Parts: sequence; structure tokens; C-alpha cells
Amino acid sequence: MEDPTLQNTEDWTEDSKAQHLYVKAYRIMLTARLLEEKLSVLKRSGKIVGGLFLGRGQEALSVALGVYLRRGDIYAPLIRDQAGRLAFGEGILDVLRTYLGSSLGSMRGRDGNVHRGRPKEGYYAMISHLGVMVSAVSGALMARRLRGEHGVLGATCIGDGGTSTGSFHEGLNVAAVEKLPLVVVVANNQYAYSTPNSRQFACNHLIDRALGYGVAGYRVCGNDLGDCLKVLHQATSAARAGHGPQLVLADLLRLAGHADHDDARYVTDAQKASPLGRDCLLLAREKLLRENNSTEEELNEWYEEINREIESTTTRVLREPAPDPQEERWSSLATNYLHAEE
Amino acid sequence: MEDPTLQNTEDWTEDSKAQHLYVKAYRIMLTARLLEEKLSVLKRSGKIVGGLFLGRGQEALSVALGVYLRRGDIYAPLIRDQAGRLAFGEGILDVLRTYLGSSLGSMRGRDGNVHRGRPKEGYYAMISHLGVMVSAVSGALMARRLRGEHGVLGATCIGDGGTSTGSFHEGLNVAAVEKLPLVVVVANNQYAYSTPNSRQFACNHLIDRALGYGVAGYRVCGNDLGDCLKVLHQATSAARAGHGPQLVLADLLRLAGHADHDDARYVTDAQKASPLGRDCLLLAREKLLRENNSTEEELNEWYEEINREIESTTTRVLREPAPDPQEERWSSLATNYLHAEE
Amino acid sequence: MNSITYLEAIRAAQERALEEDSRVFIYGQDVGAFGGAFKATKNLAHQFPGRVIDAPISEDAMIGMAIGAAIEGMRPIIEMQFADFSLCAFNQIVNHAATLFYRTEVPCPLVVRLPCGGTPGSGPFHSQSLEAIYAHFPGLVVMTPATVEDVYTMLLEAIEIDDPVIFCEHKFLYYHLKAEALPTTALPVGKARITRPGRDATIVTYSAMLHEALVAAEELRKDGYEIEVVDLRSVKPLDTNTILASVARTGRILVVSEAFPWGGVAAEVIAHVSSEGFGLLDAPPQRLNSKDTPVPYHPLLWGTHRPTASTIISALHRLLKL
Amino acid sequence: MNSITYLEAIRAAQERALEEDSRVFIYGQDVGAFGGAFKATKNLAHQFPGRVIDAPISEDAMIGMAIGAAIEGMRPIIEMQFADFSLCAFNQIVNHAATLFYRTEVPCPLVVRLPCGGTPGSGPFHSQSLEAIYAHFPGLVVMTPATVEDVYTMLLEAIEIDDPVIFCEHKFLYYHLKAEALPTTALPVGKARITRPGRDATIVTYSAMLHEALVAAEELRKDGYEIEVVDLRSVKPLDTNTILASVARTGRILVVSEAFPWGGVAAEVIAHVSSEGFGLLDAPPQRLNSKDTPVPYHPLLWGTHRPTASTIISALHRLLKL
Ligand SMILES: Cc1ncc(C[n+]2csc(CCOP(=O)(O)OP(=O)(O)O)c2C)c(N)n1
Ligand SMILES: Cc1ncc(C[n+]2csc(CCOP(=O)(O)OP(=O)(O)O)c2C)c(N)n1
Ligand SMILES: [Mg+2]
Ligand SMILES: [Mg+2]
Repeated sequence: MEDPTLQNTEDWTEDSKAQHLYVKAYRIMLTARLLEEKLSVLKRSGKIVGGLFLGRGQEALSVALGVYLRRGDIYAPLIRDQAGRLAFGEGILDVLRTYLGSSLGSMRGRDGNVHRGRPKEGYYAMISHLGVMVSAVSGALMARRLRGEHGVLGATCIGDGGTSTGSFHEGLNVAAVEKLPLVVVVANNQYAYSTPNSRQFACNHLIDRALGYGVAGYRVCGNDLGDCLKVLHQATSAARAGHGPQLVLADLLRLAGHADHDDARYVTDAQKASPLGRDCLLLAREKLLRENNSTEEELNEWYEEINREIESTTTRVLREPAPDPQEERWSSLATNYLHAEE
Repeated sequence: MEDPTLQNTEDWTEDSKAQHLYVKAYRIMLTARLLEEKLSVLKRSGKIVGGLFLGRGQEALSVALGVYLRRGDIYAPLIRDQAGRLAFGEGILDVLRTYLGSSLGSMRGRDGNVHRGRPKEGYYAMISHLGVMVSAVSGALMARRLRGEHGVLGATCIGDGGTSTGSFHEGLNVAAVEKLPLVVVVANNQYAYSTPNSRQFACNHLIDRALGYGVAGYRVCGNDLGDCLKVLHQATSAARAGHGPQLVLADLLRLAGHADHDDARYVTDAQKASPLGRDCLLLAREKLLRENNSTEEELNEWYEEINREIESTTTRVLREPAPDPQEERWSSLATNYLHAEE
Repeated sequence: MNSITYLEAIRAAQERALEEDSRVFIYGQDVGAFGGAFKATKNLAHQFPGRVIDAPISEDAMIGMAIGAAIEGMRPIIEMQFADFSLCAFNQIVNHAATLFYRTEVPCPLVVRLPCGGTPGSGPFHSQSLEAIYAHFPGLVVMTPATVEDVYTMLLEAIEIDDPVIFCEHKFLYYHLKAEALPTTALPVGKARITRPGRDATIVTYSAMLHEALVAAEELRKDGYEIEVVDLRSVKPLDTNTILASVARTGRILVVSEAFPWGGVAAEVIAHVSSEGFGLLDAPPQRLNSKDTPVPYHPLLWGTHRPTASTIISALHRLLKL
Repeated sequence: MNSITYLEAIRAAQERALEEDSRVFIYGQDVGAFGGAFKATKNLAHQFPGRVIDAPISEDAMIGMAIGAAIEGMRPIIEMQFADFSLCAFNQIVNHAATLFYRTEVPCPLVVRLPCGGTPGSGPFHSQSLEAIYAHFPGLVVMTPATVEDVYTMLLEAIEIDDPVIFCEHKFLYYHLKAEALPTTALPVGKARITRPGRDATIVTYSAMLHEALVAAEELRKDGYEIEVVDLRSVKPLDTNTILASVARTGRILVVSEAFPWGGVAAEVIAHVSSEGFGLLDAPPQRLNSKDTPVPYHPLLWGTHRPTASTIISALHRLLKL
């Protein structure tokens, strides 16, 4: 097992590649944040139906996994992974199409919001039931191995609450038995909906589970982009190199309600005031200003640029057609000759 | 966590209470062994239908849990726990009635063989699906706590294979969160049916799971009755004293096939020849002869006595009526007014 | 109280059960201080300290816990956050809870509360109607209350019953459906109710579809038809007597259910009616279910996927011409 | 080959699939060197190294693995040790595998092999017939082969189909049922077969009950009745055309299924026949299922719990008099 107490970030200002990655990751985080802010507005104005789950506070962790994934890898994000999705290559057009129910979106109105993906491109579409994606990604990796493909990576994310599911346990155990190139990122944001860690598990820290599964474990400061990038680099490299599943445990706080309707009053003031409660996006921005010679103007320009793209894409998508029930095939089978007519 | 390397038995020859318990446990082990040998004969002669799973090689571990249970405790044994069942108070009459399908048995022919119990007496009737009994016993303990009862103990057993079920994970995690007085004994007999540990989990030793659940863990030599008694004493005492769930991991070998039809050829010769492969019953007998002033005659007399009881009970049960389908109520509901007539 | 919602009635029934029966406790995700995802346990943790307990995200263990507690004589109520998540506990429900009494003669009195059914935008995983698959398994009682009054009295009865009860609440009714006061009398579980008497055809339905059916029946009155509407209330047991008596009066039956079509409540009712009441039928019995796909996310697709007053009206017109 | 059992045909189909299609692999508990609990994969791990893989006791993960592999273009076959254990993977099957194509337009071609049905002494947890609950969910194909020939050709077709297939094998047929040779032609899945033509009444059935029905039909011949026996082969899709055509000939129908009565195959078939073929019926359609309790352990109870040739005979006599 790797040293679970890694905390201090590399001095990346010395290293232009790391620096470049940091900047790239920041920009994606910013995009995710601004996009989700727009989604909140759209939700409040009734343009989005269904739950809206925000990744606010979790962008650094999410993006840090995404930036190390390559075309051909498998990625199964969860509800708070807008940043990781963008890093993996999702366009904001597809995000908005799905949330706004455009028939041109990848889910064509059949599924919505966070339940989107393009499985053929390695971007899996989560189902709601927590835990199940771990074994699904593992199966994909097993398939690749059976075909003799190497260097592939699979990655998925889950929350502290999701680790209590039997499905998570079975999936991670199987991945460990098969020594698959899998990275599982656990975002411990201290709560599952309103339920605190103390009612979710009894170990001192979820990192203690790694040993029991026989997988490498890493502990990371979830709102420190530098730390996230460093640890995810180690974990993704180790998995790709054939060292079996890597379990990354991040501590952080969700800086929003569980979903749009939740005011998260159960989060204690002490937690909000603690280092966990700091906003990863602000921290990264401060660091860029401090250590990267970035200027306020530059960063504000990004902000404007991204917002312009979000606005224009929203306008475009709002004009797109909704799915037409009359045009629907209303069949759930891929095999045509088995499709019963009504 | 307790020291996981406990191996050496107390010098119980000095301690008459421990000695007394050892003798009692031995006698129960012997009864279980002889009873199961009779069951094998009955199975071969076609008198038993359904699977016959033997506890051969696991009696020391099983009995060591059973002897520490008291009236009012909850016990959910598994397929190889004949010894523990007898220790908890099951009579051989009920065992034979169930296996031979007597209508007078506790399951009245509705269920059979290992799936027997008397839940109202704290003796739970397992279902086949592995893992589910952990949460069931936990729920019973929660109920007792809600009622203000203290000092109660719940106990259940499972195999190495059973630890891979999601149900086991959820159950143990929940018990840990609730800090319930539960002892979970894992009999690692190296195989789940034909599947070796190497295809079942990837940790070095299943004891490594204790930390991840936040429960106390013990490692015990599963064919050493003295060690089993010592460790189970610690574990049951700790649970009863309010220290939360206790996970006991025993290493041993199953000295029989998975069920009656299996010749267990997959067990390696090296394993059979190793210390794991030694027969707990013989080891205990040798120790009694060596250190307890027991004589061969005495121990042989027990053997005869037990066999006589098994034979006469078998004769009696074979004369008992089978269940009568015409007399069956054919309803699965306890609530009479909801029972639909056919 | 001025106007009580379906959801509030659920809360009130639980409050009363906790108050009157010390064996009752509630277990589920976020049911404690938070009051549950839908607020069906609002304030109860505060009113009944230690008896409204937050569970980890472990549906299988939640039911396992309830089984053990039920064996020990308690009356656990398990709240699933959505009915769909109960499928993670399917094995414990159908193989453990449902078989316990048959196998051991020890009752297993637990209630699994399932927020069921579709609402716009809820999609494939937060919309399912699962009554049929639970009803298929021996040993379970499956209730599907359609009114504020029923959800209150039936939940109280569910808690009293000595068997595991699958209590299907409809999320679409949570806030929309209102009553003036909580009822003081109750029709027992196992009895269907003739919500609207009629003469020309019978609609048999339950849960949220009752209200679509009533709208359709009212609409057909304009054309001079009197449609009888039977609310099943529980789908297991199924009150075949009331159904047959209604068909005896009308000669025509349409069964409406929001669930998937294959082998659900509609098929079961029609199988009974055509086997046992063949001679009563003036026309082939008809059924209307959702389409045979997952429940779609988009409100426009969803509105076409499930039966509505308007598709019921069309089905009735067809039935009346057969 | 001299005489091939139903079980051997399953093995042979898997062998052929592994040989001809490099996308096929088998995953399940003890399926590797051991050859499976029933020996349905005997020798295959040896013949196809690395492609017949032992799984931990993790049914949920087994299906999850298969889903991922299927998305990547493989054709996994999952062996459940007994059908009953598939309920531990219920969520992955009905919510993940079954919805995938509808949601994403990416096919999910996997086969779940379920050793189903009762045998004496197997009891509540090793005897279940689960076709109805899988068929209830959109997105699954549910096959229930009753003959050696069908189990062979249908398993091959199941592997080729682009959708998740629940393949219900009947354990009672594993050793008892024999054929001379493996078939070289096949009726496609989705078509029922008229196993025995008749005139006076139709029995619709499938899986092990086909053989009980055939015995019953033969017995009624002594009384001068010609009973037509339809083998459904797959319960989803359901070949209603063949069923209706048969009822058009005979005017009478009895549906026989070993599964629990509420909302199963029998209810679904009767709902179709009475809705769509009402005018063809000379008598009320009838059904015969197991009793509505868990499957009992004792052979005497079990023999009464499930339909048998003799209870089918009684039911036919009743039907013929209606
Ligand atoms: C098996 C299952 N049970 C219940 C739910 C309902 N649910 C959705 S999100 C959630 C809380 C998840 O908490 P956590 O895993 O910590 O992720 P977070 O929301 O904190 O990011 C719950 C209970 C679910 N999705 N899946
Ligand atoms: C959930 C589940 N899946 C499959 C089975 C079938 N099965 C019965 S015993 C067994 C092996 C159990 O192995 P282990 O837990 O190590 O116990 P042992 O037999 O070695 O005592 C299996 C796979 C089961 N009982 N439950
Ligand atoms: Mg969380
Ligand atoms: Mg074992």
C-alpha cells in the first residue's frame, strides 16, 4: 500500500508539464462550476426537470481523475463528476442537451441529467443504484484483457455512502481478485445526503478498507487540486502499469445541498469553517495568481469566455426539438425480430 | 484490534473450569462427527433427500462458539455448524427429524437439512443465500437494545466464500455502525466449493478486513480446540461487554467434499499434509489422553454411548410420519383473514 | 387540520403507530433528524428519540435488520428512499422475509414503505411500480393505496399485520392529493372499493391510476355512459369477489395499471375474471398498462409511456364497442 | 453420440459457441477447472484456456462484469449456481442490463444461465422458477427450453442475440431428458411449437411442465380426447399468434406453469387469449400453477405443490366439461 499520508504537493512551479496540467485542470474546474451555476438557474426557472446534483466543492478531485484518462479508457463518473466528465471529453453541448431534454442529446430524452454517457466511447452512463458501476467497469477491463489489449485504464467514482452498498464491495473485491487496471475514487464529503460518516461506517478512515481488499490505497486532500493531481497521477500510473486496483480516498465537503431542493442544514458550522470547507476552485485560483504569474484579468477573461460559450450553447439547445413520443420506437430490445408489436 | 497472532493455548490443565469446558466441547464435537457419519450413511441409503453438507474438520471452531452462547442469545449457524448447533442446545432428535423429513421436526417437511432452526428460541433458520444472516442477527440485537435488554449476544458463522457477498458486507458494516454485540466467525477452509482463496479475495488474510469495518479482529487456528475456545471466549466476552462486533477468522481445511456428491479433488496434497489438514477431533482426543488423564476406554465408552443414542433415535424417527400434503394449510401468511382460498 | 396530503397521512400514521405501539420503529436512509427524502418521517425522530433510525446505504442489510427485529417481536417500518432501490434488497425480501413464516411458523411482521410510480423527469430509476414482482412471491402482502384516507388506515393495518407488507405509496400523490381530515373508520385490507358505481363497464385499477380512471369515467358520462370504477387497494390479496360482482353488473372490464405490461396486476385480474367470470362477460376483457420499456425521463415521453385519462377514455370507447 | 442429455446439450452449445465466437466467455462460480456445480461447463476451461473463469460468490458483481464486457463487444455467459441466487443480482439484471439499450442504444448481449425449477428435496431456495419476474421487466428476453434440442439451439441463439437473455434451464430435465443427436436446424426464438396436435383443448406450457402435459394428453386420448400441447419455448417474447391459432382450433385452453400463481406466465397467456381471442373460446380459460407458498422441501409436499400429470388430467377433465 502506498503511504496513506501523502499531503504535500510537488513544487510544480518548477515543472512546466505539471504546471500546464494544473492550468488545464483549473480551466475545466471553472467550466464545470460555471456550467452547473447555469444549470441551477435553468432548474429554478423550470427549464430542467428531475434532480440536479451539483459537484460544487468536488471539482478538483473529479478533474484530477479525468485529466489522466485517455481515449480508449473506460470512465464511469457519478453524480458530482461534471469536472471529470469535461476532462474526459464531454462537451457542454451534450450536457445541456441532456439536462434540457433535447432530442439531439445522447440520451434522446429517454434518460436524463446525470444518467448520461456514451458507452461506446468508454464513457459509461451511470444508473442510480449506487455501487454497480464498479463491477461494470471491471467487466470492461476484463474484456479488454481477454482481447489482449494492454495499457487500458478503467476509472469510477463513488461517495462515502456508496461504499456501504453490497454492490461496491462485490465489485471492488472482484476487481482485486482479477488484478484489473482500475482506479476507484471515493469522495468522502462527510455526508450521504443528510447521513454523516458516523452513521455510515465505523472504521477510522475509509482508507482502512484498502488493505482488506488487497488493493493500493491513497489518501488525498480533496479540495487541493495540486494534491489531487499528484495522487491521481500515481494511482492512474500504477493501475496502468499493472499493479491492480487503486483506491483513492479523498476528504472534502460538498459545498451545496445534496440536490437542488436540499439546503444542507445538517452540515455543521465547524465543518464549514474547517480546512475541508474551503472551496477548491478558489484555492486553485489563488495558487495560480500566487505562483503562476496569472493575472486577475487573465482569469476573469476565461470566466467570460466560458460563460459566453455556456450562454450561446444554452440558447441553441433551448431551440432544439424535444423528443416526439409519436416517433418513439417504444421497444427496449436491440434484436429487431424479437420486438413484439403492440 | 486484538493481537491477530494469538496462537498458543492457555495451559488449561491448571485450570479446572477451562478443562471442564474442553471436555464438554470435545464430547459435543464427537457427537457432531458421529451424527454426521450416520447422516452420510442415511444419505447413501437414500433415506435423506437434498444436499448433505458436513462439518468434518470444522467441529472445534463451531463448538467453541456454541459453548459460549446462553439461553436468550441469538445464533445463526451455517451449513457446517452441527457442533455449534448441538452446543447451543439442539437435540439430535430434531436433527434427525429434519434430515429424515419427519413431520414432527421443527420444519415439518417444509424446509430441510441445514435450513432448520427455532427462531423463537434464538436459533435462527438459515436461508441458502450466503451473507444474509449477518444483518438478520444484527436486527435482532437492535431489537433487544431498543427494548433495553443488555448482555445479549448474537453470533453467526460464514465461510471464506461468503465474505464476498454484498450481503455480508452490508450486514457487518451496519453492525459496526450500531456497535452491536455480535460475533461473526469466518471459517476459512481455503475453498468455496471448488474455488480457492486466490480466486475469492486478494488481501493477504481475511483478518485484514476487520480494520476496514472498524471491528475487533482475531485470528485463530481452526483445528485447535484449545485455541478456538480461548479466542472465542475473548471475542464473545468482548461483544457481550459492549465492545461492538468481533470478527473471528479461523484457518482450517474442510475434511470432506463440499457436499455429499463432491470428492474435493481440488484440495491440494500439500494442503492436506499441512497443519491445516489435521483433524481437530483427533487433535483434541490426543490432548485429552495426554493431558487430562482420560483413558482410551473412557473415550471409547463415550463413542459407544453417543452412537447408541444416534441409532435408537434414528430408529424412532424412521417410524415417524412424513408430512401429509392433504393436511397442509398451503398458505404462507400468518394473518388468517388475508389467506385467500383457492 | 385543514387539508391533509397523502404524504402527511403517511407521516401521521407512522406517528400514531409509534405512539401507540412500543414495538414500532422506523429504519431507513435519512429518516432521522432529516425526516426522510420526502419528509414522510418529519419530526418523528425528535418526537420518538431512538426509534427513528438512520441507515447506511445498505438496502439488503436494512431488510435483514428488519427481519431479525421482527422475529424478536418488533414491528419495523423500513423506508426505501425510492421503490426502485428496494431491488437491491430483493433477495432479503422475497427469499428471507417472505418465506419465514411458512418455513418456521414464526411471523415476520415488517412493513417496507416504497415510494413508487412515475413523476415527470424521474426517469428509469426513480419511477418504477413494483407491486407485481412482489405480489408474485408467496408470503408477502402488497398494498397500493390510492387515497389519503386509505394510505392512513392501510399503513396502520400494515403495521398490525403479522406478515411482511410491501406498502406501495405513489409519489405522484404525495403532494397533490388532499383530504379534509384523517379517517376514523377503515375498510379492511383485502377488500376492494367501488369508488364510482356504474352500469356500462368496469374499470379495475389502483394507486395513482385510480384518479386517471375517475377523470375518464366522468368524461364518458358526457356520452351517457356510466362507468364503474373499482379501486383494488391491495393487489395481494386481490379481492376477486368485488371485481366479479362488478363485472356481473357491467359485463365489461378494463384493467388499468401504471406498471410494465408483462404479467402484472392487469394480467392477474383478467386471468381471474376470464376463468371465474367468463359467463359474466359481454366483451373481451381489456387491459391498459405502461409501455414495455423503462420509464422514460422526458415528461413528453413519460406522458405517453403511462396510461392517462385520455388513453383510458380511448380504451373505454373501444371496449364499449366490442 | 448415442444419447445426449439436456445437460450435455447445454455443455455442447457452450463448447460450440466458445469455438466459433472469440467474443464468448463463461463466468460463474466453480465453472472453471471444476466444471460447474452441475458439470455444465465440464472440460471447457481446459479446452478454452482463460475463457472459462471462476467467480467469487458475488452475483451482483458477476452481472456487473458481464454488462461491462458486453458493452465492450464480448458475449459473456454467466452461470448462476442456482436460479435462486440470481436474485442477489436482481438489481444489476433488471435495472442495469435490461435498461442499457433503451437508454444508450448500445446493446448488452449477455446470457444468464439459470438452473431453475424443482427437484425432490431441493426446498425453498434451490427450486424456484423465476421466468415471470424477469419477463415483467422491459429489455430482457426470457427463454424456457423444454427439450434437449431446444436447449441446444436456443442457447446458441441466446448467445447471438444482442439483448440480455435470461436462460431458464430446468434442473429436473438435466439428466432425465435424452435425445439421439444434437439438432442441425432450429425454430427461431419467439416461435412456440405445437408439440402435440389436438382438437378438443389446448394446453399451453413450457419447460419441465411440457412433459407432464404430454403425459396428461396421452392419458386423455384413452377417453377419446385429442389435446393439443403448445410449448412456448420463450415466455418473452410470447408467441401469441401460435397460441391464438391453437385456441381457434380447440376452443379451450389450459395454461400450465410450475411457477408461483400470482401474475406469472399463465396469467399473461390468459390475459392475451381472453382479450384478443375471446370469440375463439368455448369455455373459460383455465390455469394451473404451483401453490402460493415457497417450494416445500419434502418430496411428498413438493409433489403436491407443483402441477403434475395427474393434476393436469383433472384440470383438463374439468375444462372439457365447462
Ligand atoms: C442503492 C441506492 N440506495 C439509495 C440511493 C439514493 N441516494 C442517491 S444519492 C444518495 C446519497 C449518496 O451519498 P454518497 O455516496 O456519500 O454521495 P454524495 O451524494 O455525498 O456525493 C442516496 C442515498 C441510491 N442512489 N442507491
Ligand atoms: C449468494 C449465494 N451464491 C451461491 C451460493 C451457492 N453456494 C452454496 S455453498 C457455496 C460455497 C460456500 O463457500 P464458503 O462460504 O467458503 O463455505 P464452505 O462451503 O467452504 O464452508 C456456494 C457457492 C449460495 N449459497 N449463496
Ligand atoms: Mg457523500
Ligand atoms: Mg470455504
